[in-house]
Amino acid sequence: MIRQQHMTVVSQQEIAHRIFELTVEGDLVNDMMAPGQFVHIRVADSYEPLLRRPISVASYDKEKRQFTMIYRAEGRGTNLLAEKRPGDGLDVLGPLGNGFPVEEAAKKAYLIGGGIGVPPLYELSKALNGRGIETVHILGFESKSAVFYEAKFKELGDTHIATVDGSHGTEGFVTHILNELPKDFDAYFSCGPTAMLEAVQWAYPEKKGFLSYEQRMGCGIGACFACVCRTTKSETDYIKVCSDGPVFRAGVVIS
Amino acid sequence: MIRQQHMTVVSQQEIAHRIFELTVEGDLVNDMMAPGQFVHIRVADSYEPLLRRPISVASYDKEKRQFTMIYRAEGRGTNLLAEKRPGDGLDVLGPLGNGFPVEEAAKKAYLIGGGIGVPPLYELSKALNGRGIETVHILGFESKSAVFYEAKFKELGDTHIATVDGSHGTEGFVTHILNELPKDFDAYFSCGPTAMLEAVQWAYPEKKGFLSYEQRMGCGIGACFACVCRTTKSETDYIKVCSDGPVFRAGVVIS
Amino acid sequence: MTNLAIKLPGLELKNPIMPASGCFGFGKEYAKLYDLSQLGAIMIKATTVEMRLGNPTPRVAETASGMLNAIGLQNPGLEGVMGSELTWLEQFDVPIIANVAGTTTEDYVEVAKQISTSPNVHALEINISCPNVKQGGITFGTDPDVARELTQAVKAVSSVPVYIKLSPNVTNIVSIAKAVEEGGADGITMINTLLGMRLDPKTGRPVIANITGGLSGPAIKPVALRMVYEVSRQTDLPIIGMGGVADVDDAIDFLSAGASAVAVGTANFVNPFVCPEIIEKLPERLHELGFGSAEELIGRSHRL
Amino acid sequence: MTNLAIKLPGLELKNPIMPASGCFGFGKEYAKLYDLSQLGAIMIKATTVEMRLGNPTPRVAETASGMLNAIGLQNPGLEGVMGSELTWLEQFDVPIIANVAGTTTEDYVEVAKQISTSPNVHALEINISCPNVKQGGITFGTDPDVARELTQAVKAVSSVPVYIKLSPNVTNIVSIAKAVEEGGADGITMINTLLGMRLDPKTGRPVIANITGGLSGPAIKPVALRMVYEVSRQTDLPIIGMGGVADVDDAIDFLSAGASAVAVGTANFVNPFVCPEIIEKLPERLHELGFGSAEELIGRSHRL
Ligand SMILES: Cc1cc2nc3c(=O)[nH]c(=O)nc-3n(C[C@H](O)[C@H](O)[C@H](O)COP(=O)(O)OP(=O)(O)OC[C@H]3O[C@@H](n4cnc5c(N)ncnc54)[C@H](O)[C@@H]3O)c2cc1C
Ligand SMILES: Cc1cc2nc3c(=O)[nH]c(=O)nc-3n(C[C@H](O)[C@H](O)[C@H](O)COP(=O)(O)OP(=O)(O)OC[C@H]3O[C@@H](n4cnc5c(N)ncnc54)[C@H](O)[C@@H]3O)c2cc1C
Ligand SMILES: Cc1cc2nc3c(=O)[nH]c(=O)nc-3n(C[C@H](O)[C@H](O)[C@H](O)COP(=O)(O)O)c2cc1C
Ligand SMILES: Cc1cc2nc3c(=O)[nH]c(=O)nc-3n(C[C@H](O)[C@H](O)[C@H](O)COP(=O)(O)O)c2cc1C
Ligand code: FES
Ligand code: FES
Repeated sequence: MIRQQHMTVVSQQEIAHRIFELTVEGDLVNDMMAPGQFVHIRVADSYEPLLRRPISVASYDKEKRQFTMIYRAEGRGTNLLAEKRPGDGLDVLGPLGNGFPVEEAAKKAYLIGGGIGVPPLYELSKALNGRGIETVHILGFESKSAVFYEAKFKELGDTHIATVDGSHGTEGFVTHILNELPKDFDAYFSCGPTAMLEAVQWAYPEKKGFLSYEQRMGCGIGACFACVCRTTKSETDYIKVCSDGPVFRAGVVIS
Repeated sequence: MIRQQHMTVVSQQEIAHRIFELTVEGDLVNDMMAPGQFVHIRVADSYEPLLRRPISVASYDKEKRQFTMIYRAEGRGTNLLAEKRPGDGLDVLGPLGNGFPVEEAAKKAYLIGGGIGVPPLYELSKALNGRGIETVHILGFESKSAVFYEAKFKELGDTHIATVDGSHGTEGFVTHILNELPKDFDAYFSCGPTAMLEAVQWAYPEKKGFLSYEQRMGCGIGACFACVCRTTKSETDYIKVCSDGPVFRAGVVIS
Repeated sequence: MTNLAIKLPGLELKNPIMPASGCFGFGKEYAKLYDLSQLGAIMIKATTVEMRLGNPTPRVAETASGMLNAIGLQNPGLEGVMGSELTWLEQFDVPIIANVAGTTTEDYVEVAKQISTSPNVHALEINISCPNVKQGGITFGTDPDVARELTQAVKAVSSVPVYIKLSPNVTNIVSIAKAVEEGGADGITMINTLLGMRLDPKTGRPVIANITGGLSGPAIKPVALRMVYEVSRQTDLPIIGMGGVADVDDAIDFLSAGASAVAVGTANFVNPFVCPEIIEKLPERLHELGFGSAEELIGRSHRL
Repeated sequence: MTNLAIKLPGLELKNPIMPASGCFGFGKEYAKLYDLSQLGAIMIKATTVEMRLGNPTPRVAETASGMLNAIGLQNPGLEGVMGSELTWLEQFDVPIIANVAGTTTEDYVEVAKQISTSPNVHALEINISCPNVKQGGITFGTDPDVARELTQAVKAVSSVPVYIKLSPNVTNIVSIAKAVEEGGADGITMINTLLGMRLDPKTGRPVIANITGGLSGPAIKPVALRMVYEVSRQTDLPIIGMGGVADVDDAIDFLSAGASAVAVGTANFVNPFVCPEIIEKLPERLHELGFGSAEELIGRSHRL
């Protein structure tokens, strides 16, 4: 069930340059169902900024009634979000959308993330590992200062890092790493900039893949038609990223 | 000199029902010149609320570089102001306007205030007492729960309280008290709702009086012509409350 | 007991609050959050003869206290709306106001004729003011003669009362209102969005793929209120007012300005429970203000 | 070195930033805060033939990300402005743009003729768009023919280039812009305020004594930007753009949309140092964006 809840900030930390890890607490966590879902956040009790901000669930803990987000403080809204302190309230709408289908992986999965697309892959990796599936993480960042969660992913499986400027790991994009890796996995899961998702799909046309998309949103719940994409199904078919996604099977969405 | 300064909140306290006493610190205090001046406050770093809020200086201390305001949390802006905590920053423009001319009182002065018009009379009373002038305070409030600074005024001189509902002091308006008091003073100073200022002027047509006016403001510094009033001088004469006032000699302003 | 009921042509409203067209889809998503039968009415998303896919994305952009949208009338088409959406909505005890759009008079007539026969459609809202379709739409709402003729044509075929939705992007909104009144409109809904634009300061490019979009939200409330005030003073038509309503006092303001009911658009995205919350607070607020019914408040500003 | 200079008819601007008319008085108050010679230009408060006292108070009201004003052209009259205000402004190295208002063509002609002879007045801004005067003003700005004729009349007597200030309260702003271009205008300034209203929810009364007022501030920026974009694409006149500018990126947006210079109104009330702050930040911001001069940015959005 989708709820709108005044949650409480448990912790907030800058874990890389302008990248924040924010943990909040409340009953809404009980309804989280799969890694890859997101929440829609009202960052201030003001009409400016007006709209909510969509942020992925990076991990959740139903026992503690807590979940964690990781986001880049970039524009007006996320910069305000970065000012929240433990004890502050936070207006959260969620959980929203459908997450990654963990049951689709059989033995070994590639998790391919770029920048602020990396966070949802963390809960996903934990879930896959929990099912005994081997995970390999291929993560791309702008530069060394923007890298986060490397150690955490390493605990869960092989982890390869690419940075655009080469300041850490392989220089270039995740696709540079993919080219070097074997294709001995049965499913891949990816989240990141649309260009990256496209490249990943091209790299593995024969594999089962699941991609998490981004779009500008209004309502976040499927009512406003802001976040639509056409699909490969027919000329007139479309999906809404917020309510039909954000995760879709590779080959479905025309971006 | 008028400055725009990021001051620091020293303390904030609710001293009566929805009435807050807020003390802030910064160099701007050095330029304060007279009781009755005001500051123009930006309550949030957002475009909503957009405009600054004019609040009187209730007292100031140049040595500590601190000044105190007393305000009622009523609308959007003052309610946000009430959320400020010690250590928070506060964007203050000031000091603005001309205060009460303490030198105009000779021996004994009446200080007549209503509601949130009471605060500037406190610094005024201190200044008058500092010059050896006897002060009598006649202060009106809505009800007992809205009364503040009664003890502080009593330390400075005779203090009479009226409440509209009679829950404290005399029932009714300050004018009910004025009718009972002798006219043995040489000057009066008043701040409060316009209707009260009118009544006070009528009560003492023969006395020297100084009244502090309120008007909706834009700029607060004299540039936008939002806060004008006509005067008794001529058909075409007008004053700006923000820069020519807020304090004017009785009989000048047509309100 | 504070009486919230309002009677308008075709509409017996339990209360004067309803979601605005395009900000509530066909109700399905919000039905998961609360019981739609609480609402005064529902204005459903614009319906056109054929299915439409709308504009390319990005379709929305945030602005100071507002947002731009250029959805472009995406909808499943008359058949889809009548077949599945309206039928599904029948489970709720709430009158539906069907928003009708098109690019030619024939389009409007076709949709109006058919959709007005749906059992739960109690009124039509003719959207002559959508800024996001390239032809037709916008001119219908900016020329009084065209607006009058369209109103007549739609009235001739509709089985339910017809409300015309006015565009604020005009020099003289009263002249358009009078024209649709002459054309036989039963009521007016206003305002639709103001035409606006946002650029990305980094690239200099428009943020909205369609270049311009319609501005909505609290930012436009002063314009909406002024227009409702003007039109309600100068025509006899009942008005469903909207533009920036986000809380109970905003609703009070629109009623005071002369609207008989109030629609809530953008605020649904900020607070999906905004409509039931306003409905819940309305009786207490009316009582505080000394009114025994919502009806008494209508046009209060004119009498002062 | 990033070059901020902009050359416009009559105006050699050190930089493209100037305070908008009515939001800066005649400069005296802001001169106490900073050196006015830093500014690209100054648009002074509207001047009418005779002194005017303007509207009753309250004259301003806050709205979401904006404000309403109904000052009503209060000013000391032609004699007062020329005698004392303009003379006082001569001490600064800054071109003055004199804002001219009136209720009849004769009024405008009279003020334009005389004020344009002041040595520091380098251009006129003809305010055909003030929503706060009861007669004249507003209609000049909403009818293309009237606007064209007024432009011609003013051009015939002015000793300096003439900019016409457009009203956004029109169906088709391009048609007004084209009309004043035909009338011989040297440039356009836009936009003036949107007509709006605020009610007090407690009493139901309009907050502004004049009932309606002009909406300004960040709320209107999307509308202003869209209009600047449209007019700059469809006329050849240089534009001084304004409406909601409050920081350096807003100024960048207006230049990108097609304005050659940018005026800052309401934001002066929020941050009295906003103009010098934008001027200070502009070179760095232009550099970050990869531009060597402010001029290169003008109309960038059209080229994408
Ligand atoms: C399903 C989903 C999950 C996301 N998860 C994360 C996450 O886990 N961590 C993270 O850092 N970011 C995430 N994003 C991107 C995040 O929503 C944007 O970075 C954020 O909205 C930017 O807001 P702002 O106030 O900083 O920027 P502003 O520029 O002030 O935003 C203005 C408007 O544009 C929208 N917007 C701007 N950038 C984006 C974008 N990339 N995607 C969607 N809307 C955008 C904003 O929501 C807002 O409405 C996610 C986006 C989606 C759609
Ligand atoms: C010179 C001067 C000194 C003042 N000193 C004090 C003081 O010491 N303590 C105190 O509590 N109040 C004082 N006031 C009144 C105070 O400015 C208003 O209560 C406050 O602006 C209300 O803001 P709000 O956000 O609560 O209300 P809102 O209703 O949100 O305000 C909306 C707009 O109206 C303006 N406004 C509303 N009420 C008033 C008012 N009474 N006077 C002027 N503008 C108003 C606001 O500034 C704002 O622009 C003073 C006013 C003036 C002019
Ligand atoms: C995303 C979005 C979609 C809209 N779609 C429609 C529509 O299909 N038909 C219509 O008449 N109005 C449409 N509107 C306009 C609203 O119904 C309403 O008139 C306008 O948004 C002003 O109200 P608000 O400020 O409360 O949003 C849409 C508005 C938004 C924000
Ligand atoms: C208080 C106030 C007074 C104004 N007076 C005038 C005026 O005298 N002449 C004029 O042409 N415009 C006047 N304007 C309009 C501004 O110059 C400007 O066009 C408008 O406010 C939009 O810009 P902004 O959003 O930056 O304020 C006034 C605006 C305000 C807020
Ligand atoms: S954001 Fe509204 S439909 Fe997806
Ligand atoms: S508030 Fe602007 S002149 Fe007084």
